[in-house]
Amino acid sequence: MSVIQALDISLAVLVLAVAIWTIVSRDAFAAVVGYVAYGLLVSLVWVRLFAVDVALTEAAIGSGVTGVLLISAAVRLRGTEAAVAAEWPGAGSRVLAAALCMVVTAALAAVVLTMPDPGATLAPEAARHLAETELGNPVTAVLMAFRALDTLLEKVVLFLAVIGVWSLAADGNWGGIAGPRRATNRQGALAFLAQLLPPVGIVVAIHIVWIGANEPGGAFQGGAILAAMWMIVIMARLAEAPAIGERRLRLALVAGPAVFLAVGLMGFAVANAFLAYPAGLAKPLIVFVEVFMTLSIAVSLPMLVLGPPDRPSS
Amino acid sequence: MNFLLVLSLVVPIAGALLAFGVGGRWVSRIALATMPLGLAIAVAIAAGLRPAGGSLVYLLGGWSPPLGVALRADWLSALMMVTTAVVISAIGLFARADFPAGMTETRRSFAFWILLLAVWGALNTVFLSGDLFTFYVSLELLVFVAVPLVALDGRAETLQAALRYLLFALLGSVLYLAGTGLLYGAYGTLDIGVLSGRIRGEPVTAVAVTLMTVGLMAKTALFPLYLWLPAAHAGAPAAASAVLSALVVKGSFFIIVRLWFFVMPGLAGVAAPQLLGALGAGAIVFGSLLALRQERLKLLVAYSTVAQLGYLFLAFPLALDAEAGRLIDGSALIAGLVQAASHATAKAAMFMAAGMIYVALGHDRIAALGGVVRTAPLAALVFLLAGVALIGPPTSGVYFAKTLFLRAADSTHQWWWSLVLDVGGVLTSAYLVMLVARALAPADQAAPSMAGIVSGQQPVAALALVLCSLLLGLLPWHAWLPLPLAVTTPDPLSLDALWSLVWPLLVGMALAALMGRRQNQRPLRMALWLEQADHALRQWPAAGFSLLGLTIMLGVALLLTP
Amino acid sequence: MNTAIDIFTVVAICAGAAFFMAGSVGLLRFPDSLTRLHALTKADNLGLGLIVLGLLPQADSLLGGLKLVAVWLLVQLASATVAQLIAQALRHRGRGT
Amino acid sequence: MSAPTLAGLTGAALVGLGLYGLLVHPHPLRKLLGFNLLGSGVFLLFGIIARKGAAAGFAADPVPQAMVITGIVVAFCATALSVALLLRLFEAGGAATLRPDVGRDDSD
Repeated sequence: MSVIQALDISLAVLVLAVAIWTIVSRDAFAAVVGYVAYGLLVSLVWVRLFAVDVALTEAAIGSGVTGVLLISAAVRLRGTEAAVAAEWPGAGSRVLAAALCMVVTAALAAVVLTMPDPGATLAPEAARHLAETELGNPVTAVLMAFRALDTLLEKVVLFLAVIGVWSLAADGNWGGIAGPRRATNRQGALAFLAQLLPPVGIVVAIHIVWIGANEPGGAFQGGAILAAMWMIVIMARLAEAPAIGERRLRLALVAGPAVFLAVGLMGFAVANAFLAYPAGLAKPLIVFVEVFMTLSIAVSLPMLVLGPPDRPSS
Repeated sequence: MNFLLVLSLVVPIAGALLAFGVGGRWVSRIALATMPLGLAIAVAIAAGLRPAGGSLVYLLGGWSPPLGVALRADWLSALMMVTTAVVISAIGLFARADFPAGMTETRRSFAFWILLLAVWGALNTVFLSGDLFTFYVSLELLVFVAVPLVALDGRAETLQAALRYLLFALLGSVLYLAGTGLLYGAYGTLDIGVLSGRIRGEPVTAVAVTLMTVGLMAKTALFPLYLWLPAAHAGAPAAASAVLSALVVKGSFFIIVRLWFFVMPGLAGVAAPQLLGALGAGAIVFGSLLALRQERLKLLVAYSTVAQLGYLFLAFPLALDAEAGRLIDGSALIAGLVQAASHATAKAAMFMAAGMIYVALGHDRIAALGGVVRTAPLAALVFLLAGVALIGPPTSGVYFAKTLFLRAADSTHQWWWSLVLDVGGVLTSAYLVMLVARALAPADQAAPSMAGIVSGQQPVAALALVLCSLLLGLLPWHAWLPLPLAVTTPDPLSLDALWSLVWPLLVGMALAALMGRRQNQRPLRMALWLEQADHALRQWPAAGFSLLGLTIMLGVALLLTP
Repeated sequence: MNTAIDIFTVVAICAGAAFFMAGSVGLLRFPDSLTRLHALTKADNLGLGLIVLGLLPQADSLLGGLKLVAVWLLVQLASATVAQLIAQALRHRGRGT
Repeated sequence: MSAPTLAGLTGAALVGLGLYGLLVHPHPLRKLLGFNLLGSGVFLLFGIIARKGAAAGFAADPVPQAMVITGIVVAFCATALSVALLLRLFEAGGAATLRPDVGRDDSD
C-alpha cells in the first residue's frame, strides 16, 4: 500500500466518522459543527478526484456559507431537541430503518464496484468543442455554453429561494431589514477583521472569477467569497443589510439571470440560436455574463443567510 | 416555429424577473400581461406539431446532444402545456381579487404573482425538456415555487406543512439526481433520445430507475407517500392550492412518464408496471375513503387529489404489452394524460370554489355547509360541476379517459383495473352526494357575521375551467395533436354512456345515504382503522418505511426483469 | 542544489506537521478552553508557517510563492480573530472551563 | 483500491447515513443535516463517474463536475429555505416539530 493510498483511506475513514458523528451526536450544535468540518474534508476528497472547481464550490458554499447558516440556526434552536425527544421511533423501528438504508447503500456500492474503468464520458466531445467557446476551463464551458440552460435555471432557483425566504416575513416587516443592527461601537476583533479582510477578499474574488474562464474558478466560487466578505461586515455590525424593498438590491438580485437571459436571447439574432455566442465574442460575452452572475450570487447568499426581514426599514 | 419552444419557458421567467425588478403595483400587471402571451405560445406550439411531422426540436446554443441540451415538443408536451396555460390564466383571473395590486407593495401579492409566473416557466421546462438533468433543475424550480405558496398565509400549521413538504420533496429530488448520475455514468448521456438507444437491462439501470421513480413518486404524493399533501394543499390560499393540486404534482408525474415510456419502454418488465398500478389503485380507494371521512371542505378536496393522482398511474400496467414486455405509448398513455388534463382543470376549479365558499361562510366545516346554496350559489354550482366532472359524465375528459382505459384493460385482459375504475367512480359519487346533501340542508342558524363577499370575477374564472373539463371529451382537440393512434370521441348520447354516469351515482347515493344514517352512531371499526392508517402514514417514520420499502420492492421488480 | 532544496522542504514540512500534532494533542489533553486555545493557535500558526516556508522553494513562479504567503497571512488573521472571539466569549461567560 | 472507487464507496455509505438521518431523526434541523449528507454522498457518486470519465487530456469528465456545482448551489438554497421556515415555525408555534397533530384542529 502506497503512502497516497493510505492517505486516501484515512481521509475516507475520517469523512465517514465525522458524518456518523453529525447523525448520532446528541447535541444539535455539536452536530452542525461536525458538519462544517465534514464539508472541508469532503472538499479534500474532491481535490483527490481532480475536480478542483467542485472542491472550491464545496468549501465555499457547501461548507462555508451553509455552515454559517446552520450554526446560527442551531444557536437559535437551542433547547428544542428535548421537546421532540418523544418523537423518536422505537429501537426496533430504528434498527429496521438502518437495515433498509443499508440495502440502499449496498446497492449503490455494488454499482460503484462494477463500474467500468474507463467509464462512459463526454470529455472527448467537450474537448472537441472547447475551442468554439474560446475558454480554457472545460467545466466553465459546460456551465456557460454546452449546458447553459441548466445554469440559467439554477440562477432562477437562487432567485426563487430569496423570494421564498422573504415571503416568510411578517406582513408588517415587508420591505424591511433582516439581520443584526448596525452598531456605533466599532471595537473588537471582528470589527477589525471586517475592516481588514474585505479589500483582500474582493481582490481574491475578482481573481477567481477572472481566471475561471481558463482555470478552476468562476462565478459561483468568486460570488461566494464576495458574499462572505459582506456577511463579515454585517456580522461585525459595521453595516446593516439593505432593506428588501430597496431598488438597488432588487436589481442586483435579478442582474445575473436577467443579463444571462438577455445575452441568450441575443443569440437568436447574432448567433442563430438561443444561448449561442457569436464566434470571436464567446469569451468576452461569457465573462460579461459571469460578472453579473457573481454580483447576484454575492447578494443572494447573504440574503438567504440573514433570513426574512424582521423589522421595518426606518 | 421552433423558437416558440424557447419562448414558452423564457416568457414566464422573464416576466417573473421583470416583476421582481420593477416591484410595487406593477407585479400583478406584468403577470397578467404575460398570460395571453403564454397562452398564445402554447396554442401555437400545439397547432404547429402536426405540420412539423409530430414533434419540434430546439438545440439550445446550437449544441447537439449528447453534449448539448435539446428542447422537444410532442403531443404529450403540447397537451400539458395548453392545459397549464389555461389553468394558470384562469387562476390569474381568479387571484386578482385575493392578491390585489395596491398602491404599496404587499408581501402576499408580491410573492404570489412572481411565483405564479415562475411555476409556469418551471412546468413548461418539464414538458419540453429532453434531458434528465434539466428535469432535475426544473423539479427544484417547482419545489422552490410550491413551498412558499404553501406557506403564504404564515400560520404555524401552514409553515409546518410547508416544511414537511420541503423536506420530503428534497428527498425526492436527491433520489432522482442519484439515478440521473448513475445513468450518465453507465451510458454517457443525459439526453432522452440518445439514452433510449443505449440503455440496456443491467443492474445499474434497475438501481437508477428505481431511485428516480421513487423520488418522483414522493414528489407526486402517490399513495402511500402522501404525508405532505393534505395539510399543504388544504392550508394554502385558494388560488395557490389550485396551482399546487392542479399542476405542480403533475410535473413529477410527467417526468415518470418520460422516463418509463420514452427512456426505457422495453425494460419495464411485467412486475414493475403492475406495482405502479397497484399503488395507483391504493391511492384511488384509500384517498376516496378518506375524503369521505373529512370534516373540512378543503381537506376533502386535498384527499380527493390523493385519490385522483392514482388514476394517472393506471396508465403504466394498462400500457404494457405483456408479450413483448414493452410499454406502448398508445391509448392507455393518452388516457393517463387526458385524465391529468381533466383533473387539472376540474381540481383547480374545485379549490377555487372551496375558497369562495370559505369566504362566503367564514368557515369550511362540512357539517355546517347548510344554506350555502343561498349564500354562495355560484360557488356551490362550480363545486358541484367540478365534482361531476371528476365522476365523468359522457362529454367530459374524465369519461374520455375512462373509455380509453377500459378499452386498454379489455385488450390487455386486465379486468381488475376496470374494477378499480368503477370503485373509484362510486366513491367519488359518494362524497359528492354527501356534500350535496349537506349543502341542501337548511342553514342551522342565521348566517354568521364574519362572512365576506366573493368578487364577481372569481366564479367566472372557476366556471370557465370547469367547462373545459366537462367538455374535454367532446371537443375535437385530438384531431390537432399528432397522437400515436387515432382516437374517436365516445358518443355522449349512447345508452352505454348515460348508464356509465348513472350507475356510479346511484350506488354512490346509496352509500352516502347509508353513511348518513350511521352518522350519529359509533363509527365503524373499519373507518377507525382507516383513520389510524392515515394518521400513521402522515408521520415521518411510517412514510420513511414506505419509501424505503417501495424502493426495495421496485428495485427487486426491475432487477428480476429478464 | 535541487536535492538540498528538497531536503529543506521535507524537513520544514515535517517540523510543521510536528507542530500540528502537538497542537492537536494539546487540544485533546489540556484541561480548560483557554489553554486549549493557546495550544491550538500557537501550534497551528507555527505549523502552517513552517509548511508554507518549506513549500516556497517548490513554487513554480513568483506569483505562486506570493499566493502561498498570502494563504499563510490570511490564516494568521482568521485564527487570531477567532481566538480573540472565543476568548471573549469565555470571559463573557465568566469561566475558563 | 483506487481513490475514485474509495470515494464512490464513501458516497454510497453517506447516502445510507443521510437517508437514515433524514427519515429517522425527529428534529427538523437534524433532518436537514441528514439531507445535506445524503446530497453530498450523491455528489461523490458523480465524482467517481467524472474521474472514471477522464479522457482527452482532462483529468475528469467536466459534465458531471458541472452538474455537481449546480447541485451544491441548489442544495444550499434548499437548506436556506428550510432553515428560514424552521425558524419561523419556531417563532410562530413555539416548537420545532414536524408532528402534524401538534396545535392542529383537523385531527380529532
